[in-house]
Parts: sequence; C-alpha cells; structure tokens
Amino acid sequence: MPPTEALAAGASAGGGWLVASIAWPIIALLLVIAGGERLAARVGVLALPIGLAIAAAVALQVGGSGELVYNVGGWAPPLGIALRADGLSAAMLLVTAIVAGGSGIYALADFGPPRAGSSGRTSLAFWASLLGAWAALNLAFLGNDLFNLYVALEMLTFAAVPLVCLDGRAETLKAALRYLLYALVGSVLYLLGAVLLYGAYGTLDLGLLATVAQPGPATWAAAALMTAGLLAKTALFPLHLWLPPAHAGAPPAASAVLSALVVKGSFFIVLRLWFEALPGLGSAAAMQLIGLLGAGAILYGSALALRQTRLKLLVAYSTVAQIGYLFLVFPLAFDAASGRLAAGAALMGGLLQAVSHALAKAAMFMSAGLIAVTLGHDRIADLGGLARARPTSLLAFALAGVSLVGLPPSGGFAAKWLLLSAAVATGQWWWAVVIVLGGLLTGAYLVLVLMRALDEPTAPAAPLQPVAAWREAVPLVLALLAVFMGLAGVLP
Amino acid sequence: MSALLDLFTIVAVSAGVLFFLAGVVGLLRFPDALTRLHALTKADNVGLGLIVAGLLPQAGSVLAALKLLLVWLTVLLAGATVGQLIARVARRAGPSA
Amino acid sequence: MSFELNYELLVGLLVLTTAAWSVAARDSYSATVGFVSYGLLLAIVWMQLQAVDVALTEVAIGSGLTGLLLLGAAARLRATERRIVARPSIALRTLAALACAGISVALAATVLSLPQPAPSLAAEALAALPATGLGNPVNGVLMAFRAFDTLLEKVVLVLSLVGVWSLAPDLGWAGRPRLLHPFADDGVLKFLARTLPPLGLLLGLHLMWNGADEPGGAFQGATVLAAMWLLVLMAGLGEAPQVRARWLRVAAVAGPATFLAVGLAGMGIAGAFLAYPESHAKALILFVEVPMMLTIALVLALLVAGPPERTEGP
Amino acid sequence: MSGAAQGWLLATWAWPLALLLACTWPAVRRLMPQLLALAPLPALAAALFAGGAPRVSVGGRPLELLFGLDAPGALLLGVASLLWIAAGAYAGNYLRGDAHAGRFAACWLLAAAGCLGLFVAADLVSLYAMLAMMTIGAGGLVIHDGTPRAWRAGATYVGLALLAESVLLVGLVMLAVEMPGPGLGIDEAVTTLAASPQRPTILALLVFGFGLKAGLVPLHVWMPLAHSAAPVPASAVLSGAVVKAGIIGLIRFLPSGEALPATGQMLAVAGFVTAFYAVVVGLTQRHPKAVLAYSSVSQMGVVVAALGLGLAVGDGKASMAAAFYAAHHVLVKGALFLAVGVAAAGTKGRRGWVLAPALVLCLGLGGLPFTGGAVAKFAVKDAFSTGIAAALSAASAAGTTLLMLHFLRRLALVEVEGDRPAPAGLLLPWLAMAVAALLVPWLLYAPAGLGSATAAFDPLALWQALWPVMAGVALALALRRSADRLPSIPEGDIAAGLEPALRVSRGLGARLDGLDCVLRGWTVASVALVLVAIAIGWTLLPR
Amino acid sequence: MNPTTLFGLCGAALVGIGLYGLLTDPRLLRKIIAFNLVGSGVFLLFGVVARRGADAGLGGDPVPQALVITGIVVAFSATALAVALLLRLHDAGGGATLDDGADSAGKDRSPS
Repeated sequence: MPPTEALAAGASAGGGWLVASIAWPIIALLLVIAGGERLAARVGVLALPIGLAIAAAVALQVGGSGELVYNVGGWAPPLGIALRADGLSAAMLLVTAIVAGGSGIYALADFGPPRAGSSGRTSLAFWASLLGAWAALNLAFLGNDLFNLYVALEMLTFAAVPLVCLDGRAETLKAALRYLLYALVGSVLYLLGAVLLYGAYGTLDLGLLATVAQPGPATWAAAALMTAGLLAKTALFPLHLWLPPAHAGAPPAASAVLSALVVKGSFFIVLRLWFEALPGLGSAAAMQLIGLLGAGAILYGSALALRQTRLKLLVAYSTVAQIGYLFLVFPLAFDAASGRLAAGAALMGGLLQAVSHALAKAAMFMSAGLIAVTLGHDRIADLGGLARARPTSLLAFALAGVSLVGLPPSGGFAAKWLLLSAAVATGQWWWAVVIVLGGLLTGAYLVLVLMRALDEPTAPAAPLQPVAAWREAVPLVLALLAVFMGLAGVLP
Repeated sequence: MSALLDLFTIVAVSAGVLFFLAGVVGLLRFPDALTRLHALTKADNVGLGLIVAGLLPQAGSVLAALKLLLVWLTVLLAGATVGQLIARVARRAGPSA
Repeated sequence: MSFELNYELLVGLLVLTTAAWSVAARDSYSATVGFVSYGLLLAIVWMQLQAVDVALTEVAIGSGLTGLLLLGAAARLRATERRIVARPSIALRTLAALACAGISVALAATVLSLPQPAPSLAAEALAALPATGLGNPVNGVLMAFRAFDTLLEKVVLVLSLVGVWSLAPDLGWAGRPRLLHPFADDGVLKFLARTLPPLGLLLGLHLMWNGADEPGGAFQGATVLAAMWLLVLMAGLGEAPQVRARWLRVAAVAGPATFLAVGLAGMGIAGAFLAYPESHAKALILFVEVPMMLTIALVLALLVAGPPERTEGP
Repeated sequence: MSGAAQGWLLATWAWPLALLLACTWPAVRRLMPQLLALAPLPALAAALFAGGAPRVSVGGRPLELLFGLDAPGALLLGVASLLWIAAGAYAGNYLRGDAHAGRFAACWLLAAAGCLGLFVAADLVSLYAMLAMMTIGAGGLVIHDGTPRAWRAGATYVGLALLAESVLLVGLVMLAVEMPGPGLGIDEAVTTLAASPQRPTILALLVFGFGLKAGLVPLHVWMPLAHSAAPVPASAVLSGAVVKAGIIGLIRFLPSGEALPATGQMLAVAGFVTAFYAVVVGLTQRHPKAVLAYSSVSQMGVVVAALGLGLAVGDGKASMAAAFYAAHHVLVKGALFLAVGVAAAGTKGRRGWVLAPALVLCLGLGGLPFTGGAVAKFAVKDAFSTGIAAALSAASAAGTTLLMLHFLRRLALVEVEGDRPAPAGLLLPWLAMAVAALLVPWLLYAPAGLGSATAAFDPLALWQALWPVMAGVALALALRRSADRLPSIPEGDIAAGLEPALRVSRGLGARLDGLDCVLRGWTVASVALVLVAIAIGWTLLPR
Repeated sequence: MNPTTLFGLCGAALVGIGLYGLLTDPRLLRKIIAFNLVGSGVFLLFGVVARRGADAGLGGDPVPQALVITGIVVAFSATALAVALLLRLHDAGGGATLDDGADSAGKDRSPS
C-alpha cells in the first residue's frame, strides 16, 4: 500500500520520536567512527544529553497518549516493521539514557581524548560500543517485530563484547569470548523460535501474533527456545557462567553499562514475548519453572556474593542475584484461573526492579571502580580506612546498597513491596519467602563491605590515588535517584 | 538438427561426468599429493570444459553462452593457480606427504 | 518426482555428512575444509528451495569469506590445538548428545506439524512491489518493506568492525591489518591476483545492478568485490589501509550514513522514516546501494583481514 | 500551631539525618562527637508540642509517608529523647581521643534518627524504614570496639534484627494488600486488621517481629550480647530506648479495647516467662552491664505481660499503662548504664556518688514507694489486679529487686580504669538521668491520662508496693553468700548455640564455590541451557 | 514427504549436529565452526518456511528469504569477531580453550 495510507493506518502522532531515539545514537556512532579518536569523546558526550532529551520526549508523549506506534517506511505489519512504545518502554528508555549518560561522563577520565603517546584505540572502541549498545537497547525497548528484535540483540552483543576486553588482558579476552559464544548460542535459539512462529503464523509482529497464535507444537517449541535463548543472554541462574568474569573484568564505566542495562535488554524482550505476543499461552508449570530459576538466582547469587573477596566480583554476583527478582514476575503475574499473564502489580514490580537495579548497580560499579583506583586494589578484607579516604564514593555505594536491599523509600523497596504484595495476593507465599531471604542475604554482604570500609586501615596503606570530585559525583547522583525513586510516584 | 545438438550435448556432458568420476577415483586412490592433484586438475579443466561445451547448444541466448564460457575460463584460471600453490606446498613438505 | 526426491535425498545426505565431518574431524584444518564444501553443497539446497539470492549469499559469505576466515585461523592455531586433549567427561558428552537430539527431534516434529497451506506474505509483497519500482521481491523486502533491518544490519557490520579493531594491541593501533599468504612472493598467486580482479569487478557491479530486478544485489556484489580485494592483499600486490586513515573511516560509514540520511529525508518527503516517494523509489534505492556496496565490500574484507598489527617488515 | 507541630514531627528524624549528611565534611565530622546532644532536641519539642497533632504526609504515591504522634508515642518519645540527650552529652565526653569517634557519631545519628522517628512514624512504610535505620545504626554502635566479642555481638544483633524486620515486612505487606485505600496509615491498617480473615497469621508475624525487637524469650539472645559489648553510652540508649521499638510496635498494632483472650493470655505467659527466666540467668552474670541487660529483658517481659493481660480482657487503658511502665524503664535503665561507665571512670573513694543514687533507682525498679518506679508499678496495677497475675507480678517485683541488688554488688566491685575522679562531663549526665528517673514519672502520670498519682500514697497501695521490695532485699541478703558461687552462664545464653551453625555455613560456602566452578564450566553451562529450553517446552505441553 | 519437508528435517538435524559440537568440543575454533553449522541449519529452516510459502507465482515467500540474507551477514560478523578474539587470546597466551580458566572468577578467593 502507498506509505501515506499506511501511516494513517498504523502510526500515531509523535511516533517520530521513536525513530529519533534509535536513529540519534546511530548517527552519533557513525560520527564517532568517521570523526576518529580525537573527536570520539566529544561527540559522545554531546550525544548523551540530546539522547536523554529524546527519551524524555517519548516519555511525555507516552504519558499523554498512553502508547506510540510507528510503521517504519509506512509499511504496516506483517509486511513492514512497527515500532511501539508503552509505559514500560518509556521507563526503560529514560533509565537507559540516564545511566548511559552517567557512565559516559564518568568515562571521560579513562576514555577521554587520547593524550600524546597513547593510541586512541580504547577511546574509539569505548564510545562506539557505548553508543552502539545504547541504540541497540532503545531498539530492544521499542521493537515490535521478532526479527527486528533479533537484530537488536545481536547489535547489543557486538557492542557489549568489546567493552569487556578493552584492556586486552588474557583473562578479560577469555571472559569476552565466553560471553560472545554463549550469547550467540542464545541468539541462535531465539532465531529458531522466530522462524517457527513465522512458519506457523506468517508474521513476526508481536501484536499480530497475539491475535493469531494458538496453542500448538510450533508455538510451544518457539516459546521455549526463545525464552531459553533470552535467559542465556540475561545470565539467569544457572546460565550465568559468563557474567561474573565479564562484568568484574571490564573497566568500571563499561561494567556499569553491562550490568545495569545490557542484561535488561534481553529481559525486556522476554517480557514482550510473554506479555504482548503470547499472553494466553503460558502454563502454570512453565511460569513456576521460570520463577524457580529466578529464586535460584536470588539465593545462589547472594550466597556467592557473600563468599567473594573482591569488591567488583561481589557486585557482579549481586547482579546475578538481582536478575532473579526480575523473573519472579512470571509466576506472580500468571492468573491460574484464566491461564493468562495479567499486567498488574507484579509486572510493575518487575519493571521497578529493573529500573532501580539499573541505577543502583551502575552507581555501585562506578564507586567500586573509584575505590579500586584510590586503594590500588579491591580486596574487601583490606578496605579499611576507606571511610576517611573516599567518604563520597562509600556513601554512593551505601545508598545504592539501600536500594538493593530494598529499604524504603528506595525504588528497590517499592519493587520488593509490589512483588511481595503480588505473592501475598495470589497466595504464592513461597515466593515471598524467597524475596525476604534474598533481602537478608543482600543486607548481609553489603553490611560486610561497609563494616570493613569503616574499619581502620589494616595494612600500612599504599599512598592513596587522587580522584576528581566530579567523578565521585556521578555515582552519588545515580544512587540518590535510586534511593528516592520510591517517592517519585512512578506507580499508576 | 536440434536432435543432433541434443545428442552432442548428451555425449559431451556424459564424457565430462566421466572425467569427473575418474578425477574423484584418482583423488581417492592415488598415493601422494602430486598425483592426486594431477587427477583433480584433469577433472576440473577437461571435465568441466566438456560439460560447458555440451551445454552451449542448450544455452538459448548468446549472452548465456558467453556466461558459460566465462565460468569455464574462471575455473581454469583459479584451478591452475590453486593447483600450483598446492603443488608447492606438497614439494616443500617433501614427497612423504 | 521420485527421481527428484532421490536427488534431494542425496544432496541432503551429503550436507549432513559434511556437517558431521566438520564437527567430528580430528584436525581443525580439515574440519574447516569440510565446512567450506558443506557451504557449497548448502548452496545447491538453496537452489532447490528456489532461493537464488540466498544461494548466492551462502556461497559468497557462508562458504567463501567465512571459509577464508576460518582457514586462516586454523592455520595459525594448528600448533596450540594439538596440545588440547582434555574433553568433557563421557557422561557429560552423552547428556549433551541426548539434549541436542531432543532439540532436533522437537524441531523435526514441529516442522512436520507446520500448517498446510502455509501462511505467506508472497502475495502482499508482490502487490506492494510496484510502489518500490523494483522487480526482485527479495530486494524489495530488503530495501523497502524491511529496509530498517537492512540499515541496522549495516550498522552491525560497522560495529563489529570496530569491535575487531579494538582487539589490536595498543602498539598495533598505528599499523595496518596484514594477511600475506605464505606464497605471496610467488608469481602464480600474483598472476591470479592480477587477472581475476577485473573480472570480479565486472561481476560484482553486474550483480548489484541486476539485483534491482533479478537475483543478486548490492550485498552479493559487494562480497565479490571484497573477495577480489582480499586476493590482491594476500598476493601482496597491495597493502591494507591503516585503520586510522580518514578516507577509510569515511568510506566505512558512507553506506549506512547515506541510507540513514535518505531514510530521515523520507520522513519529510514521503511521510515516514525509510519511505520513498513512489516516483523516485528506484532511483533513491540505487542511490543508496552504491555507497552501501562500497562500505560492505570494505568492511567485509577488513573483517577478514583482522585487527591492525605493528608494521615491521615481514 | 499545628504547622509548627508538624514541623517538629518531621524534624524529629530529619534533623539527625541532616547532621549525619553534614558528617561528609571532614571538619564537621571531627566536631560532631561533641554535638550529639543536639540531635534529639526536635524530638523533645515534638513530644511536648506535637502530641495528637494532625498527621503530616510526605511524598506521593506509591510511598506516601505519614507522621503523627499518639499519646503512648508522645510519652515514650519524650523520655527517649531525654535519654538520647543525656547519653549524647555523655558520649561526647566518653569519645575524647577515640580514633573512631567520627564513625561512632555517624552510627549514633543514624540510630537516633531511626529510634526517635519510629515513635512518630504513622504509616507502615515509614515505620519499616525507621526500624531499618535504627537497626543499622545500632549495629554499628555495637561493633564499635572492634573486638571479636563486639563483632560477634554486632553480627548476632544485626542478623536477628534484619530477620525480625523481614518477618515484619511480610506481615505489613499482608496487611497492606487487604487495606482498601491507597494510603498505608497505621490507624487504617489497625482497623483493617480487626476485620481481616488473615488476622491470626498477620498478628503472629507482627508479634514475632516486635517480640524479637523487645527481646522476648527465646528471641532475646541478642540483647545481653549487644548491650554488654557496646560502649557505655551506646548500651544506655540501646537498652533504654532502642528496645522500646518492639513495645511501641505491639502497642500500635495489638487491637485495643477488644478482648482477645487467647492471644492476650499467650502474650502474658510469654511475658512472665521472659521476666523470670531473665532474672534467673541475670543472677549468674558477673559483668554489671550483662546483669543490666538481663534486667532489661525481664522488664520488657513485664511490659508485654501487662499488654497481654490488658488484651485478654479488652482493657483499652492497658496500652497506655504499659507505655508508662516502659517510659520509666527508659529513664532508669539509661541512667544505670551510665552509672557503670561513671563507676569505671572514677575512683573507688568517690564511688558513693554512684552507688547511693543507683541504690534508689534499683529499688525503684522493684517498685519502692515514692520512687518513679512506684508510680510505674501503680500504673499497671489494673492489669495485675487479679489472683494469679497479681501474685506473679509481685514475685517479679521481688525478683527484680533481687537482680538489681546483685547488679549493685557487681557495680561496687567494678575495676577503675584511672586514678582521677570521673570528669563532670560523665558525672552530670548520670546524675541528671537519675533525677529524671525519680521525678519525671510523677510529673507525667496525670498528663498521661492515667488519673491522679496521689492514689499511689494510700496505705494499702504503699504496702502492696513495699512488701515485694522487702522480700527481694531479704532474698538478696540470704543469697549474698552464694551469689558468686552460682554457675556462670555465658552472655546471651542460648546464642552460644549459634557458633556451630556458623561453622557449618562456612563449610557450605566452600562447597558453593566448588559448585560454582562446575556450573560455570562451558559444557555444563551450555548443556544446562539446552536442558532449560527442553524443560520450558515440556512444561508448556498441556497435561 | 516432499523435498521441502525433507530439507526441513535436514535443517533440524543440522541444528542438532552443530549444537553438539558447540557444547562438547573444547577447541574454540571448532565451537565457532559448529556455531556456523547451527546458524545455517536455522537459515535452512527459514528457507523451508519460505518455500512452503510459495504463492502468487513466486518460488517462495520473499520475506523469510530476505531475513536469511540479513541473518547470514550478522552470523558472518559474529564469526569474524569471534575469530579475532580467539586469535588475540591465542597471542596473549590464553590458549585456545575456555575451560582452563573457567573459574577466573573463582581463582581469587581466600582459602577460607
């Protein structure tokens, strides 16, 4: 059909912002590559606020009209590709822009314009990857077409992998390779599901699938393969092999993006797949299974975090644990009576968990990075004296911890509160127990770190390295956002 | 007339296939790299040549026929070069290979 | 038909055999060779499936460039890989085998259960094709209906190129990628590298131009060009550019940049991102495809060439 | 007026937090230990002027925080703020030359904000928030000395406290789910609770949580450990004010004016068991702070017993009475802990300054007429009026007297650290608290709406108050010889059982590391991935 | 049983074969080859779906065919990135497997 008609058919006013939120990071990315190492940092930093503004615009539009749809090229699905934004996407777009901006500013010290003598390699690689990951994430949050989302996933992986091994040490290279290969297995499984769905229904559009999808071998196989593949990319226990070394080995600014955002991209697609495309096709057993993996992640990850002796590894394992909460959404949102997934308190709780964890974890990795810079190491046992050396970073770390543990008024608390309410309301008390235990363990490992940091210096400490104040400010701001998110009235 | 052309096609293509068969047998049975190479190149050059020649009458248009010839020439070129390179490797590795 | 089926059966078995071989072979080099021949056989399957465009792509990329990439790696890794003996325990391998078999069986069952008649967008695509001015429906999908995917795919290519470059050792950053064939100094290879490229250039452009209406397209064309360039590089007739060279950077982003620009312009002139005004659709698409071809050829070749290395004489 | 009152309500917790934030400036941090006495001033003002003021709300949905002050809250907030002021002044002196003074101040402010804010918290969320803040701060205070003993005590305390809060959280969420409106005010919650089908479960969770906070046996183990391990001013506020978190929680959530015989009697039994068990174990303790800690456990038992009996008969005034009794305990226990510090800091010669007032306070805790303790006992007399309860309460009074005299003996034997008299900075807060403990109850009795205190002077009442004390004194004299020959039970008696558990958990941890290395091997993980896919598919098949 | 279905089963088998190699072969290069096998198996399924959708005089549904072309490119960039990583790891002395460093996270733990 001619484009204009298609527009009238599907696209909603203001949908152009959706295109902008994907096109803008890509433009910046191309500029960075063409502009070269010298300009990379400048272009990147300029791109960040504009991207934030675009995300805000989308949020405003969505707040007004509730939903934005845009048919790319004016070709409506199933032939064409549609972009769609609802409240969930808007929230994720915003937090992505905020965290990406934060880590960009934070990274200026490490990946700024190359000084004389240093090759611009890391600078170019970091900014290109950051912008690429940002574009991919926005696409993952807006895409409404299974193959389009596949491209987004791959783009995300290719942007994330170089971030892991920027320093080129053997173990980070190995971590990056594990990450890449495992992610590739995941995306192959996802693609398998996509082809099965197309073969059965002749469309890849989430909305259309919801109307035509029937219970049947193709649907079941597709759902299973795609979910498993996405879980692998989200590093849900027991598929977390790649996460700890990758996130702990990367430079702090990169770890922040990886741990806070990248794993959320594939999680968001799982949400879309189940809540948008196949809401009526889940079975109680399947949802309980996914929840079980989540519960395993919470307990196992927290317990292992408690065992770590290195700060960055502790934070990485805490990510493994926090990811678990996200997947409690599925059993909690599943209404056994109607056999459908219902968007409600549980889904909102999951979203809040994703957002608040993004802010808190980014803050944690950044402050952990500054702590490591200050002390020259990140051995938890030797953190003594930190309270005097780096009060601000420690404060940021502690505030982020407040949100992770789920103390009011943090976003983490709001999330846990909603998940608990859902568990109580649906009478699935066992998930409530898991949530509570997870909170206890989280509190345990964070208190451990803080107490160490409040101690006196154990060894005759090496001369402390200075850190710019503005770098300390970034994690603090993110942590404060996480802590006061609960008061912001983000809930409907 | 066309019957004759068809006959020619059949004969030529069969002969080409025969060459390929021989080439494969040689590849499997010959003792060392150089002799295997010898068998293979025959299959590539003559075998393919015969098949192309046989297909020419069926090409329909002159352009298509030219394309067919082009394919043959390209294969000749590549095959010759690769054969040379492999032979050099074999010689460097010594007769035992 | 029964002959047909037997023929198909034969091809299918050959494909499976070569696949199994390239998994089972002891030596990685022979496994790679197996993989290349597997790719060629697969192309036949694609022909059988009436997907000429895909067959071309499969031969060019799936078998050609990927094969080149893997062969190079296999040659470099030979020594180390010999030392690897530790394999997963037999129990674990059995479990893995069972799991994979399970997946295959499930897939097979699903394939057999797919609805008949199958859902298809062929009719819709054909109906919408005139609006694009193109004659080849596959290209119509790539350049118009799902142009967004194609644009993003180009970004993915460029992004992974940066990823590959970022693996350069810091000292190598100033250098250029090197992939000299061990026989580069040999006359024969140089001869091939001198005679083949003109032909390849012709073929590449032909494929691109044809793509509009017949099988082929910018992509398959670009792959041929890339292969030619790689041949020249391997024969030592030319040097890969420095990754810091400005022209290289610009050329590397030219394709997606033009595509994006045209797409954004579409918002103004055709009412939607990546929409073309019906009157100029074909012209615009060709206008996009030319720089895209350049970018693709460049990026594909450099992806094979790998990260830059320190440039001391070999 | 109400505007100002609401301001005080917010400042109660906001002001200490502001001081805490100010500590990020090194200069302020160095000064802060001397300023701790300023932190509770807004709380005192709130207690005086903001009682019964309309609730003030902060933030929007989903978390609308409400703050208000009911009568029991005001009463406890007032005395608690007095204690925090005195102990703060004491701490300023106590910390001179302490390398960790800054850290102590930070934890102190956090604990103060939580503890005082708790009394003004008027909705479920802020209640939970204040509890958490208080726990974290108090935990920091407990481990302040950094000795292994302190670490063990701190770990036990924080661990159990977090457990209590998690249990509470579940209870609160269950409550919130049933609440009709969006708001989560405690008043609304209580009305909801009354009608809730889940009431038994919710009540059980809340009682467990708050009971643990108040140190009901067998959830008391953390108290002796924490209170004797913490520095003197810290144990004063811990044992005096922080413990009352459990009490105010019970007072707020237990239905008042409605008779729940079963629940009430269960509470009463738990309370009396606690009261007597703690006396017995306390008698075996050597360190005066440990003795005091057990006495606190016992006294909280009495309060809970009073609450329980009140609940059993649906006596609406019981909660106020219990609050009053608790308020007196805040003052006395705070004062006595300071006394231990003063005694250790001063010289043997001038120890009379410590022992004389301490004796009065000790007997007062037992209910000696004309002391504040007598009024306190008089306030809860209704609860303990009838047969068995009366006997038990008299017995507990006697036991308390006995225990406190034991404490006095241990106090007299405390080793002195220096040879210089205790500095005024330590002496004055102690004496001030002592005086407050004697007088304040008399002043508060009428305002608390418990009728007139003069009734406490009628001869019968005097006798009823006096004879248990005399019995206790007699017992003390009788036991004098044998007191030191009693077997010594380790502090936190059954907490000693935790050690093996810790060892086991360490072993498990090592296993876990091994497991993780296996799970993160490539083949295992990727096979796991395929199996997950198959499992999901399997669970999707219709049954 | 028509040819298309036959190739469908072939694709299913390819996925299984490749997956097995990807899971069990310790050599990284072989993992990468195996990944390409799985990938081409999936693409083959796309081709089968396209062929089944032959309609309106077209030999196959063009949409899946186009998707395969995009997919092949993406798979190629993945392969290139993986090979580059592998060779760099090899040069950095990291060997050519993953599991002899699997617990790079587990290593720095105090023997508590």
